[in-house]
Amino acid sequence: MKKIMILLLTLLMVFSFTGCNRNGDKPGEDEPIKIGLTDAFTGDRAGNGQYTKEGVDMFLEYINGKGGVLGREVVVVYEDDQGNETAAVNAYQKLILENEDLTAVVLNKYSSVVLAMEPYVADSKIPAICSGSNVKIEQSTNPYLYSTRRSDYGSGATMAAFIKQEGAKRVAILYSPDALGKGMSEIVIAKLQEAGIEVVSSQQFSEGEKQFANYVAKIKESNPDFIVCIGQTSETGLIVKAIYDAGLNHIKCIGNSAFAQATTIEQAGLEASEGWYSITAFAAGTEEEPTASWIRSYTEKYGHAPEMTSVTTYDALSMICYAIEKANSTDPEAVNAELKKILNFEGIAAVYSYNGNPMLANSEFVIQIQNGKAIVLTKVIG
Amino acid sequence: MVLQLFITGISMGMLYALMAMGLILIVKAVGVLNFAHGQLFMLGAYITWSLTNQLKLPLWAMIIAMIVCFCIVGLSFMFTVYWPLRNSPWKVTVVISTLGASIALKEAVRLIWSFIPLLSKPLIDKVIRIGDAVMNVQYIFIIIISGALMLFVYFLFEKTFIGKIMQATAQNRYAAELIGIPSVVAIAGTYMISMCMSGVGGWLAAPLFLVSQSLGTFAQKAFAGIVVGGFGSIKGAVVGCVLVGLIESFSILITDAYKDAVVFGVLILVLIIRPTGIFGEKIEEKA
Amino acid sequence: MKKKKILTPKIIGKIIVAIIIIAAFIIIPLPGVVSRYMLKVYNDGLIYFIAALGLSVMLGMGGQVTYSTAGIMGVGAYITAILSTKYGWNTGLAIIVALIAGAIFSFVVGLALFRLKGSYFSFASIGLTNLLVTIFSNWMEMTEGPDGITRIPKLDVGFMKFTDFNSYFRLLFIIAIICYLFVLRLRKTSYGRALASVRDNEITAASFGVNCYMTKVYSFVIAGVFACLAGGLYAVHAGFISPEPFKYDQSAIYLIMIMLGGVDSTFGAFLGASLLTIIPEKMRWLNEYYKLIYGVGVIILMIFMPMGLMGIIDNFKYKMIGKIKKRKQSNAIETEAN
Amino acid sequence: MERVLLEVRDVNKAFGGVITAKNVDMKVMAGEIHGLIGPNGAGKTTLLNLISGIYEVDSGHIFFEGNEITNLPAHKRARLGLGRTFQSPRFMNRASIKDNLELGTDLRNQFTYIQSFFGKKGADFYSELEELMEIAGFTFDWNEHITSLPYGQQKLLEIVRAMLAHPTVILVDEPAAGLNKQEQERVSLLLRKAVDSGMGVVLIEHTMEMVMNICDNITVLNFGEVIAKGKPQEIATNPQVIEAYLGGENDA
Repeated sequence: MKKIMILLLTLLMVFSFTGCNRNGDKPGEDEPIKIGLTDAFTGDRAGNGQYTKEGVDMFLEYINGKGGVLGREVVVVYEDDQGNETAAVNAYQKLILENEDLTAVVLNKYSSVVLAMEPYVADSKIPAICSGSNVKIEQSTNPYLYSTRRSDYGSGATMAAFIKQEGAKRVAILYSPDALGKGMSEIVIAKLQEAGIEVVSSQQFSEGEKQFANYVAKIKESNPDFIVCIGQTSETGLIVKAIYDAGLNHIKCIGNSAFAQATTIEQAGLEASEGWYSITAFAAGTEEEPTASWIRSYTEKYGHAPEMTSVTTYDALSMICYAIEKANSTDPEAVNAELKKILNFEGIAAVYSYNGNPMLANSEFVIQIQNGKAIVLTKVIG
Repeated sequence: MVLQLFITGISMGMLYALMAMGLILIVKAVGVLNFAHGQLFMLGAYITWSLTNQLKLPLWAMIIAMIVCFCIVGLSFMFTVYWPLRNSPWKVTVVISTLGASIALKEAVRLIWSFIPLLSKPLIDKVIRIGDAVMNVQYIFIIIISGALMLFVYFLFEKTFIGKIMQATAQNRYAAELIGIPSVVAIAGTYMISMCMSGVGGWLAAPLFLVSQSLGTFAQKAFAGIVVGGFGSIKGAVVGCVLVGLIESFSILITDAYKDAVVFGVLILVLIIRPTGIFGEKIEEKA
Repeated sequence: MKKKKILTPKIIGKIIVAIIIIAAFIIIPLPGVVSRYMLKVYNDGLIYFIAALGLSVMLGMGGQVTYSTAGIMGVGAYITAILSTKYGWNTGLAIIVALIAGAIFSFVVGLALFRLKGSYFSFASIGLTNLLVTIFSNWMEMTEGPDGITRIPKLDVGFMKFTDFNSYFRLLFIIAIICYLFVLRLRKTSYGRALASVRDNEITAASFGVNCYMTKVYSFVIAGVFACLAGGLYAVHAGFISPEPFKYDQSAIYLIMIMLGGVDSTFGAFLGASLLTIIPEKMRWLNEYYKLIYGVGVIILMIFMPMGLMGIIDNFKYKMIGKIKKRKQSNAIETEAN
Repeated sequence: MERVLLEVRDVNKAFGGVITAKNVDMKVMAGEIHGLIGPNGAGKTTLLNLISGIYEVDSGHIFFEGNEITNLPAHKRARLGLGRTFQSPRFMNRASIKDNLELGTDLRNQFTYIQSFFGKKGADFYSELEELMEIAGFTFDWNEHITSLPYGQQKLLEIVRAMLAHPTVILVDEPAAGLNKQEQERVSLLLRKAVDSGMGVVLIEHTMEMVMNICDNITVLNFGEVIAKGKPQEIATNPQVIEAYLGGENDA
């Protein structure tokens, strides 16, 4: 028995050396247009990858149904970045080095991952559209980097303005230990102090946290009249539930876009998420056209509501195809030049236009969760 | 606020203690720490989620089905990871194979139940108020059930005849076999009880922390509890874990981000001052 | 019975190996021979090999299972990154400082951890790794937390620049050879024997004058220095670091490399390191199933090949020599008989 | 030369309730084979462990060449010249015979690890080894694994290894156990050689025939207590010793 197993294992290794490696095919007239995409398909953030893939499939069905672009079929090449910075750097380099004829790339929403890949995007001179909202992306001078989102600076300012408008006096902040949490909380605190509102407690929870009862107890101790929470979708459900369990739901709470997503509401439960405000580029419960009809067709197709990453990926791909048509070529430089000329492009989630910095979106919604639905209160532009 | 930190600390401590108990049984039976223990805890959460939500079993039926599943899992885990290696001259091979098992278990769960965290409803979805502190009823269940299980295991091992057999096999498998103890049965029994304990832990924790692959990270706190409490003593582990829970909870007073660093810092400090832990006795190695 | 000098087969064996190494050193980094991405993978492989070599001293020779390799590698990487990006030091200097800091850090931590024995030491090393990762991900001012540090400058040592993968491959190759020879030499010294005696039985070791506690601490320092060297080289190679690659489950990979390669042999560490960097690349088509097969493969490896690939090769060699000896003895008896 | 190499003065040791050593006194002279006998479980091996520092004494003192080593850790006592063998031979079974023997010579040379790394070699011990192997009566292949030697030869090799370290006193724990007549003879010759080169020997052994004819002095232990001391002939006729061993004449 031992002999057979050893034989099998050594065979496995020998086979792996000769393993198939995909050679990049040369671009020809009828060759498909190749767009790269990296997202987390494995690891703790793998849920994000699944929603992105659904957004891509919907777009490909739509665009290839219409005869593709310049008469050529559009194809998306995936690479798994596991939602962490190191694997992302490897994944991006692998994507670029193994497919010489990529026209553009779509990156994911995790700002720290995008910032890790940014130097490599600059080297490869291929336009990349991500959905990260960090201030560092906004300040980036990389000519090939874009984002389908408004920067945290913008959303932070909107959040602070909304809190001021609601007449809050004592604000408590709880933020995640990453670029999103650190970046946005700094702006919100600065804007609140400008408006003379006191920040009574500011806490950064530890990475991979599951037990928020203690952080919420400290918030309760500082008896705020407004609570701000910033985090990723893996933590938001637990935070909302912890605040509800601690009996703080009489206090107004606002969160970043992750708090408006369907998974958060489902994980926290209807009563816990009732009344939460959020500043988000996309909310599944919105009545705004064309978003609402798109959401209906998405829900019919996949049986569950979309996440923000589904719609931002859809918009990113449609902008890339729009730029290819305008440039009438798949050369990355030409497409990049066209992307710089985008003005009031009607996307699903928002109206996009390039005005000097990578952030293409300039509109956002202030929503409130009522009975599990994200109801749009106001639309903020500029 | 201090009351809230105390309650959270105790309840998390009891959860870690439940995991630590399962872990210590394996250390006593096999002499090596099971590095896949966190994944068994997570597996327990997923199995109970499927039994309640997919098979829609009523509570009492689910509990029986749960125990049966855990015994099967415990047995299959033992026969794949430990049994073929029981005679290997070098303990490290068992350690690394449990490592392989932890990686494989995490991926298998991801493939069967997908990676989106699942919601599992607590037994009684209510929150009770004690002064200004608040406590989810689920924590009371954790404290009661884990306390009961620990007493059961303590009596089983210290007082009953079966316990004596299991301890004898654990201390010296060769000698136990000489006097007619079927060591397969004894060690299998230990693995089954250990899996039931961590599985029940998973079932109790799921409603509070969602059913997800990252539940396995609690194991490292349970490890810390075992060292702080003292080598291999069941009493020591329980006290150690509750202490770790309290340290973790009260560390929020000094820092919010460095919570885990405080817990592991204390662990290493305990090693320096009292390497045998609170209850551990100095082990004299026989020449 | 005096130490016989077997001249021919062993020396020839050594020459062949030397030729292969020199050939690999010259040919692989030539442009076009290997795709740029695979060259990056080979560089990663060499860096993992250096860290695995440090671990092979502790685990292979000393029998101490530790999970702190990745954590301490992180210490080296972050010191190099912080010194070269925030304080503008030359990267080469930063790596050297990282080595010294790593040695001191490992010595102090080793003194604390080795008060424990066996499995309890191993999982205390898990505690150490978690402690380090929490510091990497939360000390925003220095380590930029989970975002990590970007734009770490390439190695530029005045007269020599190692900016592209090819030249960096040559540098890593030389450093790997030096480290390999160091560990090989270590096995033959009194320290190597002392460490082996600690692995097999601490009481016997003590009765031969071996200070088990300090011997284990020194092995922790050696492993720490190798890990910091690998960490520094990794930071410069990737140009970007974050807490992710220095986490607990990354430490497991180094242990498995040593067990796969063969715990008793230094060359086994190279075999294990190269296989575990190349196989994931070639097994891309398995994607989400890869990790499951990898986990199960580790269990199978432990059951059927506890002494790793080199273990099998040694057994094979051992049996062959046994056969040759028997044949010599049998015809010796025949000649006596007639 | 009546020089006291090793002195055990009023040593007590108990594990929980079990008393393994009760005010034990023993002196070992230079150039002497000192027998340490007693029924099974009398505390002989424990006494050896107490002397070599594996266990700490509850009370009492141990002197080595005049200076006190009671609180010294085991490895420091070994470095002072205290050699040791074990009931069942303890070798580094995954290392070659050469490495195992060199563990002994490392103890003699006591180079620092750094000196040894930069190639400092001790004096050539091959000739000495050959001489000892002649007495031991077998040869081996230098790079062979230790496990390839039969049990008897391993026991002999363990004594040789201890002697290579040039200890001042060598503690030998049942060297002849499980050996045939011829091998037992070899053990006596080896121990005689050790004594001739100036070492003191403490010998724990059950085969009375060997003890009686090679030991110069004998201490008898029973239940951790010294019940008799003196020359082999005196011990052979001492009623208490006989009673301890045979459980008394008049028992049924």
